[in-house]
Order: sequence, then structure tokens, then C-alpha cells
Amino acid sequence: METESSSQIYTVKTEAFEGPFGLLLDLVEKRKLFINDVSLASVTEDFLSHMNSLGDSGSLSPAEITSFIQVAATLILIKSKSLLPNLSLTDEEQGDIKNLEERLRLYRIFMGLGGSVKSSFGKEMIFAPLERKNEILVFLPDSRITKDTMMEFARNVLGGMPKKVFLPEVEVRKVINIEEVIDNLTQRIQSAITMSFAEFSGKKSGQHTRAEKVTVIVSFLAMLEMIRNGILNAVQNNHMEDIIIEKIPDSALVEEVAGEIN
Amino acid sequence: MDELETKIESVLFWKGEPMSRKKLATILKVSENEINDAVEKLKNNLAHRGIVLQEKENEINLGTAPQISNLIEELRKEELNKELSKATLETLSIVLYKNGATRAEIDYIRGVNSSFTLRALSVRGLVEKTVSETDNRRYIYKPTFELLSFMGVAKIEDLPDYEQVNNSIHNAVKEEDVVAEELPIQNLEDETTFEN
Amino acid sequence: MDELETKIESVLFWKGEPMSRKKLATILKVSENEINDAVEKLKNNLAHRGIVLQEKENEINLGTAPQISNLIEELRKEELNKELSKATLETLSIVLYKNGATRAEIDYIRGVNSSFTLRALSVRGLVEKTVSETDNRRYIYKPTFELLSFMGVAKIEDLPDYEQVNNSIHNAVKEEDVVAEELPIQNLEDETTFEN
Repeated sequence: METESSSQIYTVKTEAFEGPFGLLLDLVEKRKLFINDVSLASVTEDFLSHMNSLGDSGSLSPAEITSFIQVAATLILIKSKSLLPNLSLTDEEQGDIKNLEERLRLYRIFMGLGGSVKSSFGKEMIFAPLERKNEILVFLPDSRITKDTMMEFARNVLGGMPKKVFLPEVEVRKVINIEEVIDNLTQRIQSAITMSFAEFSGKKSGQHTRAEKVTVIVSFLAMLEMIRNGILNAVQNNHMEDIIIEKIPDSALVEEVAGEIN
Repeated sequence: MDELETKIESVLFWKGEPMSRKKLATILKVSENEINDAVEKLKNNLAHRGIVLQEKENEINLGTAPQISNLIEELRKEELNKELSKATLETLSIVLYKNGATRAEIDYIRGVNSSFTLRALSVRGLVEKTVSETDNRRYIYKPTFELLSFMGVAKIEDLPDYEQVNNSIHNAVKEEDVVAEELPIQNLEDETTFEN
Repeated sequence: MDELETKIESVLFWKGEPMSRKKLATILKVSENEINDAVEKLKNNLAHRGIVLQEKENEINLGTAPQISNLIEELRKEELNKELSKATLETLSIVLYKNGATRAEIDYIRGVNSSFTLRALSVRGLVEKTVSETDNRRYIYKPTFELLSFMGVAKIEDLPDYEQVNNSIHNAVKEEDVVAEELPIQNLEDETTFEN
């Protein structure tokens, strides 16, 4: 339960649950930046290394890892594009980038509203009247209350409760997929470096000398390799852990019971 | 309406049963004379409304206006005789198979708040609310004797598959910690939401 | 106070639970328009009193005035659960300021799976899952009267900055459906899960 003041600075290790947007927004806001591709590119490395340390500490559930990795994949795209403007992105990739920015803006709006909800919640409340006492004692059953229907209802409601299950395969697949994304991007970046070799030497590169630019890209590639390994570690540490998902209740059963009675 | 009058109206409305002027004076930290003056004003203010102020000896109470009594009586009958909803039957099945359950346990198993359905069951004499023997801050909803005899069971254990279903319910409630982990919200002790 | 207004006040007081305008129209044998007019008057009449009229979609309810909150809280025997985790706050602010949202929309904004948070909120009676009016295959999580009561507002529009915020977010969230499939666990679950 959070009792800390809203001014408290985000710390990666202590929060029990903090989604990827919370981390990303915090990194952007610490630098007092607007949300756009430029600012997101500038926080990518920080995001990835935070994510890695979260993964290493084993404090993320598989479902959380997945949501962090989804965001990481998009950030890597943004970063790659910023390093290599001639890197061509698919429509889907461009869509992902646009979406991430939009979602982050929305998330920021609701984070703010969450603060205002917190400050009014339970302060000046409206109370429903207390349960009125039964003046007259009656017993009025219903023909649908029988031994069998009661058993069916009880079994059904139990069947509808969330169950513990193993990490679904699809989660693992998503994680494996990010590995492919990184491998694929690494290749694309490497070939883009060769393609744009001429560009590096030109004046377009601003303050960066060619050597500097190559260094930046090489270190980013190293970072990607590190993330790739980090993700694998996180998955290995976690994927046998239980997570809980909802079972779809067999509501048809209750209807059947009701049908029999009617 | 002045502040004291507003407060009296609020408290009486919330409480729903007669309160002594003395008690009101204590709660509201004013003299009994001040209460008397405010009650007089409130009575006048409520003179032509759907809620009226009733006085009996030293106690006052809010009630429905007498000219509406036929309508209320009709509604009461209708409420008592209408079909029980699926939600209500589901709640009843947990009370039966758990052989007495707190509202928090029922809410947790059903995944929704059960205050209104429990109220509907109480009004019809199907369940009764009792104070827990082990923890007097907790209420337990139990099946009534009339319900058991209506269902033709001499004792609760005679319900079909009682042991198995009862065990599943107990286990489900125990697993609460597991689910609450991500959501530090659930509190089995907490009966507060609608109820008192 | 006219007769219909009086009756509505009486019936709501007696019932002590939310009632739909439609139900009131049936009971009182008048049109829904007449109910609406009378409710408007009743609301004005209650404006500076100890009782407030709450409104939510088609339902209305009576409760104690928010300015008396501390007093009633003291009188209550049980403590209220006012704890809100970060996940809960985020989810509540979405449900409130969007005035109802699907789980996909909530997941989209939060970037994480919200099913457990939503279940816990539903158990606490702060949100309720209802079938969408426009698409009966979709479920919408909506604020309950209980949530409005905790926030101390008579209706959702009374939330701070509601109008302004609601407009700006409606424009921003349009693309949610496109991305919903990206979300973790999303596809494994069915929205019928918490149904009751």
C-alpha cells in the first residue's frame, strides 16, 4: 500500500508493482522532457538497464516481464532509428512507435488523475443508510432452492474463480519473439552502418565526428546483446513460476439448471 | 436549514431507527435545548415531505410519510414475493456449503460485492446474520433452520457432495493470499462496505 | 413539494438502496418523464440538507450529505477500507474519468494486465462489470454508487475537472482496439470471467 507522498522519486527496487509505463514516464520526466521520439530515444538505455536489473532481481512476474519487453522492443526501434536515420521501418513498427507515445501521454493523464482520486477518496463521503431492521419475521423461500440446484450453483461459482496455472506457452513465445526482434534489428543496424558509411563522414552528423558516431552505435549494439542475454536470464529464472489466470466459467451449467426448473 | 438541523437529519437518516435527544446531544456535542430547537425546525421542514419526523417519548426517528403507507406496503409484498435472482441463489449456495460465511468470503468467492443479495436473503428469512463466536467483530451469515427443512435436509452435512464442495470453498478462501499479493486490497475482516 | 416528489422521496428512503427511474415509473404509475421532472425538483429540495440524491445513469439513490462525513464515520462501528494501491488508483481513475471502460481499454492505458485489480475492485464493490449497451459481447467496468460515495460526489459529472478531462481523453483513446492484442495474457482470457 502506498503511503508515500506523490513527490517521492521512483525507485526501481522497492515498488512491488510498477508497469513499464511508470518506469518510462519517470525516466522522461526526470529529464524534464516532452514525450516524443527524441526523448524516448534518450531514455532507452536507462529503461533497458532498469529492466535488466528488475529481471535479474527476479522481482517481476512473467506477465510483467512480458509487458516490459513489449515496451522495450519499441524503444529499441526508436533508438535504432535515431542512431541510423536511414534504417527503414515497417508500417507496423512505425505504428508501434506512434502508439507508445500516445499511450504514454494517456498514462500520464491518468497518473495525474489517480493523484486527485487519492486525495478525495474517503474524505468527504456519502453514506448509504444502515440496513433497516426486519420488523416482521417471515420465511419466503423460492421453488428454485433445492439440494441439487444449490450444489450446482456452488460448484459453478467455484469453477469461475481465478486459478493458478503455469505460465502459458504464449507468454514464452512472446519472450522468445523479442529475442528474434533484437537479432533482426542487430543485423539491420549492422547493414545500415555499412550502407550509410558515407553519411557519417558528411557534415550532416552535426557535432559528432564519424568516429564518435560509430562508437555510439557499437555500444548500442553491445547493449542490445546484453539485453538479449538479460531477457533470456529473466525468462529462465521465471518461466517455471506459477502465475494466475482466470478460468472461463461454465456459465452454461447454471443456465441449464435454471432451465430445468422453469 | 441550519447546520445542526442538517446533522440531525443526516444521523437519523443513516441510523434508520429511533434515537434519544440526549444521545443526539452527546454525539453532536450540543445541549439538549439546542437539539430540541433544531428538532422543532426539522419537524416543520419535513412537514410536507416523503420523509417525516416521528416522536415517541424522548426518542425521535425518521420514517416514511403516513399517506404513502399503502404504497410502501404494496412494495414490501412485491419485494418479498418476487423471484430470487441468479446472484441471490448463488450467494445462498455459498452460505449453505460453507456452512456460515462472512460477507468478505462470499464477495471474494463470487468476485463481486454481495451486500444487496445478502440483504435480500435476510429479508426473506433464508439466511441470518450472527456475530462470529470466535471473533465478535465479524458477522457470519448462516442458513436458517426453516431453509434447511424447506430443502429437506436434517443437517447441513446432508447436502449432496457436502464434504467435497465445502472443502473446495475452504481452499478457495485460503488461497486468498496468493491472489491478494498483486492487489493489497482484499481484507477478509473487512465487512465495512455497505454494512453495519 | 408536489405529490410525486414526496412519493419518490418516501420510496427511496424506505428502500435504502439504489432504484432505477424506470422501476419508479412503474411503481408510481407515471411516465419516466414525469419521474425525471420530479427527481429534478427533489434534488433541488435536498440541495442544502442532510440527505443527498445521487444519480448514476438510470438509477438514483439517497445518502448522507458529504459535509457530515466525519460525524458518520465516527458513529460507524467498523473501519472503512480506504487503502488504494498504485494499480488501484490508476484503474479507478480510468473507470471514473472515462465513466466506464473495457478491460482492453484499461490494459491499453496502463500497459499491464488489469484483471486482478479489476476483480479486487469488483469484490470491494467499487466497480461493476456490465454488458455494453452497444455491443453485447463486450463488458464494461463502471463506477458504482459505492465508488461515487467514497469520492463524495452525487454524480460522476461532479468529479473535479470531469468535463474537461473526459473530453480530452475521449479524443486520445480512439485507437485502443487496434493495439489490444499486444497486451499480455489478453488473448488467454475471456471477458466472461468474472461474470455472476
